[in-house]
Amino acid sequence: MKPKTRKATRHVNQNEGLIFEKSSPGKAAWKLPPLDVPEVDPARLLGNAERRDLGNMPEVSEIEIIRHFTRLSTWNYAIDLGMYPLGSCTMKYNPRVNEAVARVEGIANGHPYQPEKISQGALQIMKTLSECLIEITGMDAITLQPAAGAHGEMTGLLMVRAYHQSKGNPRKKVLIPDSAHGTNPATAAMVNYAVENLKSDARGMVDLASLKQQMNEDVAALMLTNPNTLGVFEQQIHEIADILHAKGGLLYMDGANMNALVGKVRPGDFGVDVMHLNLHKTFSTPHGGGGPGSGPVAVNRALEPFLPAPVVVSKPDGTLGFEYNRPHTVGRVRSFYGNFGMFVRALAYIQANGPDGLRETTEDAVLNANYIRKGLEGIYDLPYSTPSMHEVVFSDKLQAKKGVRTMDIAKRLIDYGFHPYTTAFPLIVPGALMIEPTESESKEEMDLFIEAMKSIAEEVEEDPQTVLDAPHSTRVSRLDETAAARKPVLRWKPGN
Amino acid sequence: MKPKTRKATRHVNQNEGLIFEKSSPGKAAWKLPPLDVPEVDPARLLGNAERRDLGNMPEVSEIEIIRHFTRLSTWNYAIDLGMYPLGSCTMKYNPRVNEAVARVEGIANGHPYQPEKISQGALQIMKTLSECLIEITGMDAITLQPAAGAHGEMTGLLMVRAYHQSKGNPRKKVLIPDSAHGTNPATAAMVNYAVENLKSDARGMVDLASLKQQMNEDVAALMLTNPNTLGVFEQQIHEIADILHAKGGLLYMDGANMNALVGKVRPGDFGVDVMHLNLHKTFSTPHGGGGPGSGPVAVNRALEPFLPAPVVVSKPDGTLGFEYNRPHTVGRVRSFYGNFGMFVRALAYIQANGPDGLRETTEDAVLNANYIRKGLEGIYDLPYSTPSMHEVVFSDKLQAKKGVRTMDIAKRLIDYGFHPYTTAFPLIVPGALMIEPTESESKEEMDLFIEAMKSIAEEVEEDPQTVLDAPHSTRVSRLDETAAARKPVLRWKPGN
Amino acid sequence: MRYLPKSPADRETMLKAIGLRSVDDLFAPIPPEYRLTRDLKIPRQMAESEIVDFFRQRSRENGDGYTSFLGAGAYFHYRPVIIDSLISRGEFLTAYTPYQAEISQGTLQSIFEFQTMICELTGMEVANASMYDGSTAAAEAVMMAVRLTGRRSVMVARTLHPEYREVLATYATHQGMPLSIANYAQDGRLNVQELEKSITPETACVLVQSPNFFGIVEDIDAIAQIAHQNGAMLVVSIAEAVSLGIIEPPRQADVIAMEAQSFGVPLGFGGPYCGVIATREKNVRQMPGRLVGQTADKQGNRGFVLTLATREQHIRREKATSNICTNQALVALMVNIFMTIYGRVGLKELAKQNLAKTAYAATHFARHGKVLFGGSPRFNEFVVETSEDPYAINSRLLGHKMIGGLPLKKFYPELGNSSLWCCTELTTRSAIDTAVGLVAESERSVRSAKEEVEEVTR
Amino acid sequence: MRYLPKSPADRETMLKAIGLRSVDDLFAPIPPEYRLTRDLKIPRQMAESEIVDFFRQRSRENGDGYTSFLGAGAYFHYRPVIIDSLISRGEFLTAYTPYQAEISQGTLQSIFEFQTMICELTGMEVANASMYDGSTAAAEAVMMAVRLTGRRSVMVARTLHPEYREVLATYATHQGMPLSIANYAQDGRLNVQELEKSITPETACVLVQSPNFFGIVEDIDAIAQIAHQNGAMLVVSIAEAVSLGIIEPPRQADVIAMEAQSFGVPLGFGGPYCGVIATREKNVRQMPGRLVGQTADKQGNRGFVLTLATREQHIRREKATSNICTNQALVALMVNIFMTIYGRVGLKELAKQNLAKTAYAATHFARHGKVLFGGSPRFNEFVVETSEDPYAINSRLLGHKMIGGLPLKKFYPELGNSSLWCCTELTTRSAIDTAVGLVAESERSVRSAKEEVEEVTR
Ligand SMILES: Cc1ncc(COP(=O)(O)O)c(C=O)c1O
Ligand SMILES: Cc1ncc(COP(=O)(O)O)c(C=O)c1O
Repeated sequence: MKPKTRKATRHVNQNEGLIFEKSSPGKAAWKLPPLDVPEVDPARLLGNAERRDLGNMPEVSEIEIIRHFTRLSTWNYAIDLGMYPLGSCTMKYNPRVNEAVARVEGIANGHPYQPEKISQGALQIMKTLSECLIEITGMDAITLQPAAGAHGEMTGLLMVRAYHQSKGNPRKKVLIPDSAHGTNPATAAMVNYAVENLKSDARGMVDLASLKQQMNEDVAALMLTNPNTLGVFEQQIHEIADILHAKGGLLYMDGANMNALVGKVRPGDFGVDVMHLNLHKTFSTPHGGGGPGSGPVAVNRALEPFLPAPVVVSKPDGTLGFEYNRPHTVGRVRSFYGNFGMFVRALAYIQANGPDGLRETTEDAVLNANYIRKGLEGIYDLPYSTPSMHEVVFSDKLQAKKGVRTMDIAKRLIDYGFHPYTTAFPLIVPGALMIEPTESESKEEMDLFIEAMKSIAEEVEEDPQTVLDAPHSTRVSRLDETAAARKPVLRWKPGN
Repeated sequence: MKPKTRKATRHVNQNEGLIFEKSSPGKAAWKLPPLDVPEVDPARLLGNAERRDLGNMPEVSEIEIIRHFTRLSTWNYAIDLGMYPLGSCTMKYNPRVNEAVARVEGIANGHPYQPEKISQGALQIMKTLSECLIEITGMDAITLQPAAGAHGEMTGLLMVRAYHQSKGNPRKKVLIPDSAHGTNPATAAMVNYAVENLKSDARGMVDLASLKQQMNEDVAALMLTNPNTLGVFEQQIHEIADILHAKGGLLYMDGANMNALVGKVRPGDFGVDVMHLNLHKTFSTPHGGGGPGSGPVAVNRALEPFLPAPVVVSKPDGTLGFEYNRPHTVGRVRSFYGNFGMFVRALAYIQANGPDGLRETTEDAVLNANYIRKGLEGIYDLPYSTPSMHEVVFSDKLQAKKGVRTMDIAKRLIDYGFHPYTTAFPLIVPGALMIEPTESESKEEMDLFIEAMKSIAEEVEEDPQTVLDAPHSTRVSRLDETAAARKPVLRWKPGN
Repeated sequence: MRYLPKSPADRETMLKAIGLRSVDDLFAPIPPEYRLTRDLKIPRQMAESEIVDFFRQRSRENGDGYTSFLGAGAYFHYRPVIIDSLISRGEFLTAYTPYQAEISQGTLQSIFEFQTMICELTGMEVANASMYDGSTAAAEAVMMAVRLTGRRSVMVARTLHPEYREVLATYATHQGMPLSIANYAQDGRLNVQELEKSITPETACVLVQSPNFFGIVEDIDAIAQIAHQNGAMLVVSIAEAVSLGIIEPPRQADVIAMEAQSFGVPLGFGGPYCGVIATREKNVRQMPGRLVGQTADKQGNRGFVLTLATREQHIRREKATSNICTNQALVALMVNIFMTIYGRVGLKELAKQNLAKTAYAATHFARHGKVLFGGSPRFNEFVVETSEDPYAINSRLLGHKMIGGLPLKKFYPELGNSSLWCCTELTTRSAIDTAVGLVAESERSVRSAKEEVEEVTR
Repeated sequence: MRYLPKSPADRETMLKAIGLRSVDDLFAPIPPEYRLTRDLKIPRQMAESEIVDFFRQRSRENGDGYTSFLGAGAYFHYRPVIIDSLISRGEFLTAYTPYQAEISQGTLQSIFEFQTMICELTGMEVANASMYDGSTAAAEAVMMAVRLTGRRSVMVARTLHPEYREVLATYATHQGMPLSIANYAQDGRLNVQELEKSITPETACVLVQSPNFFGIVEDIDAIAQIAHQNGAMLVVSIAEAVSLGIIEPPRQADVIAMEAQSFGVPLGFGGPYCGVIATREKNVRQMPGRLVGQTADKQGNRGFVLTLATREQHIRREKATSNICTNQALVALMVNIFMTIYGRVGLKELAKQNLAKTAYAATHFARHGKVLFGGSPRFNEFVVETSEDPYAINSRLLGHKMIGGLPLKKFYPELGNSSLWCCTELTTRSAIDTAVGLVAESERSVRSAKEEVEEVTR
């Protein structure tokens, strides 16, 4: 049952209960300075708005908190521990200097409403980052306001809608390839567009014929991920753009896969009208267990008037400021200016790389994906033989014969010391193994990954049950998700 | 073989080779800014003093370094993970605010030779800490220069010697109880004093009779740890002091166990002439895997003239400064002023506690030790029934019958999720289990510890082999120390 | 490049293994005419020391060292040191969304504790794992109410943070959700009569903020009654989380949309922050965002998993309750640690200090300028009306390295020379006294100027 | 107290379990007359925010924001960010000495790597896990030589850091180790003739520093020859570790005692720093301090342990090679990470930049003041002799937020108005130009003053 791997071993690991189970009245991890103004009587000031009881909030000491979260943290996998081959997620190295500069006093403690006169530092950061991202995407203008990719998609589609509106007709639907990420259709719905699926051709690319046939004046835009979620670059991208533009439609690009393009190709150069970026993917800001992210949206001239307000502008006196007076804006999508802290990190990343570093980064990302593809071809089924860019998608077809599915292989990878790849999509590949190594993996780490995947493939032949029961090396294994959803327990209660 | 414990479980853990095994020419984790002065030709400037080759120094990237040390760190036990019951080591919580303030720009980057005029901040910290420690020990003066406890011992004994010298005769020997820590005799030797052992009485205290009998004009001092290494307070401390003083000897107190006294008793009040403190024990500075520490030495008036130079003084103009002109000083024991960074942390700890906090801390430390003593009495042999202060020392007498020694029990504790207690001393207890919980342990953690120790005692009866083969849950187990010492491999070599 | 773990030799070997001659071959799929043949025009590769210097410089240009009286949806509270010590651990910082439960229990359990504490503080039964921020949380909460009631129109209190209103408007426009604004009364609270009159059988929900944008606690009882009597839901937005330590939560609400920034999240010039939605158990399947639930593994060990995923985009696609995917997890962890540090007693004491500082400040401002809505219960913000343009006063305060209250003209033209001041536990008495002094001065000079004019005209 | 994990109830239960009535009973063993019945007279318990404010204030009073030209045993080099990210992990920061190998492999392997890199850089065969600092390392190295040679007297170069000499004197006095000082020659290097004359058959070792206190590289070949011809050992002290990137290490030395502060350790007003001793394999059993060795476990897995412990105090007591117990482990880890970051190529490039900045500065100073020992090879320090008292010049530099070189009078009276200047990769050209300008000014004014006097007397 012990996997044959040089990658991981089992080691003693601390258990830890819920913080509420450690609480006891009178313990405290806080201490306030003496009050330098007169005490007040809340009852007098607040009347019946006064709160008397804080229920089951915990009472614990500082060391218990340190141990609690330190122990919990040791139950997590992380980029800092090893390869994170999640397709589409671009789990790259999160540089520590980004964290350091984000914590510099004036950057960490700036108030969003402090006078522009004393906000030049923050404004400069936003302006410099905007300029870099515009150059990288080859677009004309940008907003940094959206808080994540999906939020950027919404912002982008709102601008598409406003654009068409300005032409007299908002149009009815958005075309989305069947290979798209779930946020694409979900977003279209939020902006009140009907979603029409667009099927892929045998090479995993947009089927031009169906596009031609489905494209008409009701279509506001096509939401295209390029390279798409198969890791395939849409070679007829320009024809696609032409077909759309011919009928007055717009080309929206989901930029989640920009890690395959930065410094090598620019969406603005191949016909994209509007796109979002994920700073937490391509630009190294940490995923932090699910967020925060940042989803800037870059657009061409035609869409610039519709950008959310405010936008950063240079003022006559040479200083920077926010412009709120934007008659055609789609409005605000978030309070203040977006996830500023992520702008700081993304800019630090761009500065650490420079033009040469960014290009090398993209090259290594694509090199890594192709190295893995080569290493696993034949052992796992490759549904689309089209050349891969930054990621490669296999299927569990060969293993399924033994009743082993992609999720089982994924779980078994854990015993080999790796985080699983993405299994949830693309939907056009049944039983997908979606693998994106990013540039951050060394040859050594990838050789271990390939070795592990091969070894699992052998196990599937010799001893499928071991794979079906995996993982075997973790604190907990195969938690019961059905039970969790059937009778949801979403919070601790006393005597739980 | 799986221990019956609620404390720990096994979990997947990353392997990691030596950094040299990851090195490859051309990888780099560094980048220098462009040079703003003319390049130079080292050969021209240095001639044959120029170095051409840096041998096998590694070449790796930043993410590899992050992963390397992060993975390594997961192989360590730490206070942040759980109880560290090492007797005599005072493994208490290391507050994070200490780390934060030690990194404040002007404190982290002050140069030891910068003009006093712009060093008032650092001098203020040293002065305030000195005053606090003088008040806590009840002594008259202090030096912060020694880098650790043993260094403090040396400094203290040098002052003892200088004191006697000033009286015309440096004297020949130092009395040291057989229960003392190894640094005591080692230090005496460094200061060129003969070591004479002093035996303990049935209660584990200094045997007054032998002390009287051994004390004479050749004895420079008695090095006493109080509470001693059995965790026993030397109740006749004053008689001890009197006996010494009567013959012109001095009482040196090893302050390693001050965690039992702070805020409750002051060595200066019970006849101590000179003592050292361990800021990395009593005052919460982190052990950091073996150091750094800090070992201030506090003395009474009679010894003040002999303090190492420089000392911090208030100058006529009200500012602080260093006084170097100390005619009777024993001299410097370290460059600059000592481990300043530890002064910062210790002071922050004292401020966070205040008088009430320090007293409570001492009370909890003693409470914890006695709670464990109560919990394990009868199950493990208690060689000295004298009341315990901050630590308790058992012996493996009962388990030895089954061939299980203290080190075996210690190793088995690891499977139960705990770091072992101290086994190396005191030498007067064969097979010692020296346990110091400190104030930082919750009742919950100590109950788990007691439960684990009881469970191991049962295992010793039912299945001693399991204990003898422990640990079973770690990455590596029972490494071959004899081989390591017989043919020492103290560095990596290519092709190792 | 120093982040790339490859040597030239590694690249060579790998290319050979793949069967390619050069790196360019990797990009063959991209039509040549689009390939970039030049360097990007961005700053050159910088050394780490240069990057640190760059941002230190920006920091100096960014109000570093100023004392601020700004609140208005972003609050300056003390952040205990251990928050950053803990969230900086790579196992939290560099982990992905906890889809793989076996190697994500740390993140999952901490979110479960977060959900629990949010429930305890808000009086709700379920809370999600976070939304982008308070404004988007409010908008999503309203959409939730729309789905739950099957009605489409929304009543929004004018005392809701103006930017939250803007965001809601953006979200609502294209979903055919008519918004109507209910104004505030003399006392600075939502005008209940007006609400009663304008609420209709089409109203899906009433959205109010409490403490509201003026820092005043709304009369939730009255508002809830009106809403519920009309079959509408009550959605309450909370922008200053610390208020929950001393202000009774809106237990009568159906959905609470909150901004938790006050709980240990740096001001950070406006983000990243931490939105949260909390509601009753029965509404959970219409809730947006991730949820962590408790379950057990094969051996019966307690464990936690992401659950009710059928609400989410990666399963439901266009039928999802929201398109949110990446949320604010690490910020939620900051909030979680902050709540754990202060806990049952500390949060109350913390809130009390905010109350005391604010009471002191308001009383002293009232002696010179006019403090509006004085009669209503407030937490840590208050509105001061001055005779002089507040921008003028504020620029004088800047001279003392102080940032005065937020002038309200921009959002509430009718409030003319009023501005919104905020005090927290970090606001010192001496800072308050200085600010009060400068406002007093301004009032005096205006008065004497007036008198002079009167002199002349007499 | 917020660090204490006990509630009043916990304490009650525990006391009961022990069978005591009150906490005081716990202290019964202490004779009542000694028990403290009052509060300690120390600052009251402070909130974390107050502590942070206190030290921020001290920082402002401590040269924060000054550009410095000080070296002299403590060097200001850039510290890559990841050093603190990594050493701040609790598993390193809060771990004890790695006696329990099974749960200390992280610390043990990192020390093994540290020992290896120190050997690579110094050209020695074994290195220990750290000593307190460079000065104590030098003293212990000398004692080692004394034990190894069975001789007792020691020759010390006057170009050794003066404080190192003081420390050695303190250690030596009571061990009957006569020290004799060998002076430097015109070229600022140890006077080899003098050494040759004064070395005796009693000389256990010659102790020199290179680059020496004046920043000059000593003629190690010559010195080694003399030492070895006379059966004495050569102990070399290295205070500026970065010099190892471009200066040939003293491979002819028998023992090297080094201060590794330059490798990523903050100046920290003088400590904690990181001493290290390196030597030849054959001397290892006389080495002080901890050593980590490679071995294998039951299954044959590679692992690391503390080894050769029979040298140490906890086993050997008064017969130990040293009394050292706690060392500088965490600082050694900083050094380790720094060495790993810069590595084979980076360390050389880093050293080169130090060389270039220093060459530039020395050249420009030479145009105005007098740069002593100009002919000898130097690394990043140089001695400038001015006509005016350097303290006067330095106080003028302070006005420009600059800290000038270290006046040498105090340590070398014969050098009068000379001071020791240092440049590292962090010293900017503009800072150098400003400093040079001020020195030039001083020289001019002195000259013109002289001329005036001449005028008059003529
Ligand atoms: C292809 C694609 N599109 C959109 C998204 C959504 O981005 P975010 O999670 O930042 O909202 C993702 C993220 O997983 C993605 O992979
Ligand atoms: C009783 C006692 N004395 C002295 C020492 C030595 O102190 P240090 O390790 O700080 O040199 C110790 C440390 O373990 C000790 O426990």
